[in-house]
Amino acid sequence: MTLSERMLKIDRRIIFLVIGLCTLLPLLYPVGLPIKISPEVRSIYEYIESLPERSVFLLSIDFDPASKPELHPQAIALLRHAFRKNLRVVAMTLWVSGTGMADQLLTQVAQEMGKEDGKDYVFLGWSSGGTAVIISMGQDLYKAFPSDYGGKATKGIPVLEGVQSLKDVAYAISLGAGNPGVEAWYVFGKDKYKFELGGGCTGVIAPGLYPLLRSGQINGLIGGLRGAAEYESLVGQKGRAVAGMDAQSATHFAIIVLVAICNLFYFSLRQQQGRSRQS
Amino acid sequence: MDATTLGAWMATGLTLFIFSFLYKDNPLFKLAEHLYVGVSVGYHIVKIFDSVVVNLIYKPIVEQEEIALLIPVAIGLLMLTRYLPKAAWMSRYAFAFIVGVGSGLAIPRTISAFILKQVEDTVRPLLSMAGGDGLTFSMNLLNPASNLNAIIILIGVSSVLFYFFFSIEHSGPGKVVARTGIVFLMIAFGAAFGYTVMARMSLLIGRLTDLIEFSDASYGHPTLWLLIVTVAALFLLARRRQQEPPEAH
Amino acid sequence: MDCRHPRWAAAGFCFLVFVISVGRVFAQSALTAPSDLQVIDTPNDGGESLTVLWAPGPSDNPDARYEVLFGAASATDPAALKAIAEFPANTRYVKDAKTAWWTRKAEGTWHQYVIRNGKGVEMKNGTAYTVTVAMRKGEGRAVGPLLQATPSPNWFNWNQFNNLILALGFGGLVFYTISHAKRNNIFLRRIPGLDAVDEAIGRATELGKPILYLTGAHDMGDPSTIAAAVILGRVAKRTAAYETELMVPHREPITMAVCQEITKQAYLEAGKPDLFKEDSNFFITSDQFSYTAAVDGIMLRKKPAANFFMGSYFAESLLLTETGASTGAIQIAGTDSDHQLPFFVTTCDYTLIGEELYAASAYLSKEPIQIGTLRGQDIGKAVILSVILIGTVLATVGVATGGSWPQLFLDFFKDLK
Amino acid sequence: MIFLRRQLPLLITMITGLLFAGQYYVPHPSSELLLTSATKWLQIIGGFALVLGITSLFHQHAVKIRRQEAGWGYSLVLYAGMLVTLAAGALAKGKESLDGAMTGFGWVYSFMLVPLQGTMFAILAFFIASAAYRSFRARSREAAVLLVAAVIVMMGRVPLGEYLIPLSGDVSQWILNVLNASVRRAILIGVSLGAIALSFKIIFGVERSYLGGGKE
Repeated sequence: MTLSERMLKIDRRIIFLVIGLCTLLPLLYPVGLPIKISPEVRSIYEYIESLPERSVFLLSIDFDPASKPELHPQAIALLRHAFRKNLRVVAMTLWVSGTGMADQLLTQVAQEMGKEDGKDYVFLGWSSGGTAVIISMGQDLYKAFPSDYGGKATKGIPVLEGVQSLKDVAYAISLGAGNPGVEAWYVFGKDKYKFELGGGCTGVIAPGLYPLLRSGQINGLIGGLRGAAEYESLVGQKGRAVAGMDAQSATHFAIIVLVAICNLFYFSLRQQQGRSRQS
Repeated sequence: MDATTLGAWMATGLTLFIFSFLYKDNPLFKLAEHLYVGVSVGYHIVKIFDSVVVNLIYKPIVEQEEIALLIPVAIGLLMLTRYLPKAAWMSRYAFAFIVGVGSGLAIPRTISAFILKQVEDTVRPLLSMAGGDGLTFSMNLLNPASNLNAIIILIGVSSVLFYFFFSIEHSGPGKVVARTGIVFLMIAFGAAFGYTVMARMSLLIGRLTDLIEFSDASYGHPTLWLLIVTVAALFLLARRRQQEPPEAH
Repeated sequence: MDCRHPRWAAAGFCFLVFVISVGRVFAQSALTAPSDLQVIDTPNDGGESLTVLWAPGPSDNPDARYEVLFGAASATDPAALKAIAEFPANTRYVKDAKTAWWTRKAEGTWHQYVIRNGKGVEMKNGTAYTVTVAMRKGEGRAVGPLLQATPSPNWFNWNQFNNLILALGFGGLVFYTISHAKRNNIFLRRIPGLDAVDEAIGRATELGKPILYLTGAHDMGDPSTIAAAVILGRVAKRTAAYETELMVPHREPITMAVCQEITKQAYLEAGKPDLFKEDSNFFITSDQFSYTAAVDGIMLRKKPAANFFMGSYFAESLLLTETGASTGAIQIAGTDSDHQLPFFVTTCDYTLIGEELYAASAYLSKEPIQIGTLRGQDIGKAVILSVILIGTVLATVGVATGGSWPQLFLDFFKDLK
Repeated sequence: MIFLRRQLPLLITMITGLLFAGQYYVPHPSSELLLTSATKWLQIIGGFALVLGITSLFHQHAVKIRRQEAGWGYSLVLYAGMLVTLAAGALAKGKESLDGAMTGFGWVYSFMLVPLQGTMFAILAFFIASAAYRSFRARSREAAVLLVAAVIVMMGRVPLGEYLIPLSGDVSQWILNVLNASVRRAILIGVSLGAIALSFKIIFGVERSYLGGGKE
């Protein structure tokens, strides 16, 4: 067997190894390749920048562990930004299976930024009713969430001072992996109670949300891991998503190089065979 | 050890066992595979019981007296006649119902979403009126609605559609059109393949970040320990197989 | 119930109101109330909706605005009505709404507003409501006549009339071509993937290895699954004749039951009923990836000589075909899931692309019914192809000449709700 | 008997088929009601169908265990996994969390099902690379076209590609939005004609293999 033949029939485990390393290494040691920022992500960033201190920022974490890879980094980047701007962060979830993860996420970022539960942020947890929760929050936030995730009564929590309903929210973002998600927040929330709304979603459903963006129903959209990476570079704290994009670049190029190599060997093999047929 | 830490160990172990499949089929993968099938079936039964038996059958019939729901229950029971050889034919009523509803629903909805909608989107004027300039032909490739792209889409749709003609021999001018169709098909397949790479890599990145997170000391380094265990097990298994006398072929 | 005012009466009434309102707003230059106002039950819908139509006015420009007023039937004073919508006077034309010419209730240049439940409107079927439209410009306001109408649900959606015609036409065509095929011979071009079916079964027999057949992810109500089940019948007949083992793992119990019946029948027809095994069709789980893991396991352990992937697939496609390729099996796929086609095409030896899946059963059986259907589909495609080409020409002519007559044809091929 | 065994099922198919095809054209609320209740009915019937599936699964593995076939221990693992999940589900009343706290059932979901599913799915990342290596060879003009399109789109999707070849992002967008869209459209039109023809044949009893029988 010639070299070309052997290379064309290469053990695929070698390819697996290449892909595994190309993913793992950038995750452990991110390079931080420059990322082109899209206008839809920038507009969310700029809106949060423009908010005065202590404005109420509502983050609805509407996904479960299955969509964690893409939406978790978005949530972290947004929270970091909000905390740095000293906004009052009100977090919640419409997906019961995402409750534990959302709590962990919020606590982690708050600790890192030195924020205090109850004073700077609150996690309301989950409440039954799906999209009806949004409507009920629009009427009276304390009815929808009588107590926060820790079981403390929401009435009297300092961070919620002066907040009666969704009308008092300066900016809301839903990070949705499906329904209820961004669309529900527009239809049942923003449309009725007139607060500004932004969205974040997985790469798969992003194309479906662009119509909402174009018509101004949401003021910005963070799509997939790419969107998260863009937001991380805007915030200036490169995290998992930027590392993920490095890994993406590395694996894509690994595949392109592999394909180029295999074609190289393929053509040299064809030439050899052509020659041997002539002789 | 609290539930989350235990969970981290479980999740890490199962992740590594499944990944060991990339090396080769081995007992660790078989274990994870059979556990996965068992757990998923169990999960499915619980969910079906909760959503169908409790919420669609028991509650509506007993609490709201929706007697009509007894009909699908009866149809469902008919399906179980398959276990009685003499009465097995009665299960056909259930199949007939399901397939009938499915076919009926499909006809108008398929025409609407996949024929009319697609035809409507393809039929575009090849010239456009731009403000006061009168008729123009827009060449902007990046705008999917431009006239140039309208022509390209028209060629693509027609040639691929032609490729799918079964009762015409693809010869003469037909051959050229069918070949064009194949080229379009191949471009589309290549593009879709390339496009999907990113989504698949995101999944791998997700799994690996979880593993990295679980290598943290707060969980007791499950990733590290379980990785050692997995590799050692695979090594031992490979050794044992080598020591066994080769079977006669 | 349609509560349409006869047009002349409305016009007369409007004129009266017009005179009054002109008098009222005389100081505000000539601000005219909407003329020829009509309020009707929205046609072709499920009720709880009214449609307001009115003629274009002389001051339909962006700085003037129309206001739609709505209230209970008892209201006689515009002040008792609630403004439910406001928009610039040069918007909301009949021609902007996505309707077809055969269901329009007024000229394209007229204004149209559809009142629906929600946003401060609550209507019930069978109750009358009062509606009017006012024109506003600056401080001035000219209110049209108060009209009453009752929303009600309809029994046929005429907007979808074209859909019905196409369905009936195509259905009739298929049955015609079937009966035609019973009497005549129809040419069918070769599909390479299908010649490979026999080859694959033959090879499995030589090697004494089993054949793996998957029917896809959808349930029995889906055409792709039905096509897969039909092809399974043909494949099972061959495996019965060659006495090769057949394995059909399922993820949908009903499909499993149906396929058991089909396989049994195939073995009967092949004259080998004793070889039929009930558990050649077996269920694994409905969950996508545990099913995939289990099927991959089967491929690695039983090493089938041929893998068939027919029906509809999702992300699991590549997990199945790559594992199958690593065991060296011949792989034949057929799917109408366009998003998975790239993976089948690149990893399988033969792929039936889209419609070819449906065509496959025709080739394998050579029955006139199947071949006739295929012929019908071909004619259907030819019709669609010509509609696309003619439509493009007409649409271009329409833009070039500014005429609206091409719409008479084009509207017929719009997806209307 | 022939009527009950053969004709009646076909009649049921025809009536339900025509009814639900017609349902689409009727906007009246009662037609909507018909559709929602049919969906509910199908769900209920599907629930019963699961019994068929589980029996089959139980049977397969029971045979393996009884005959002590190779790997019968794994069948025990499968049973154990199923029973533990069922027990956890019964204890938690089928809910992943009660009053915001994770139940045992939720634990099984988050720490077993999700990682298992995620990992199986992630294996695709490796397979997509090996599939590309094996099949992206310029064997013919068609294969070359496929290969080039794939490489361009791969370049255009990641920061490094856009950085090296700035045009690749726009070109890949164009391929996806224009060329890919036109092909998908044509495939969809063809597929739907086939699906509609099949549906008609089923409704009118021309195609009846789904009942599991040949010609009478």
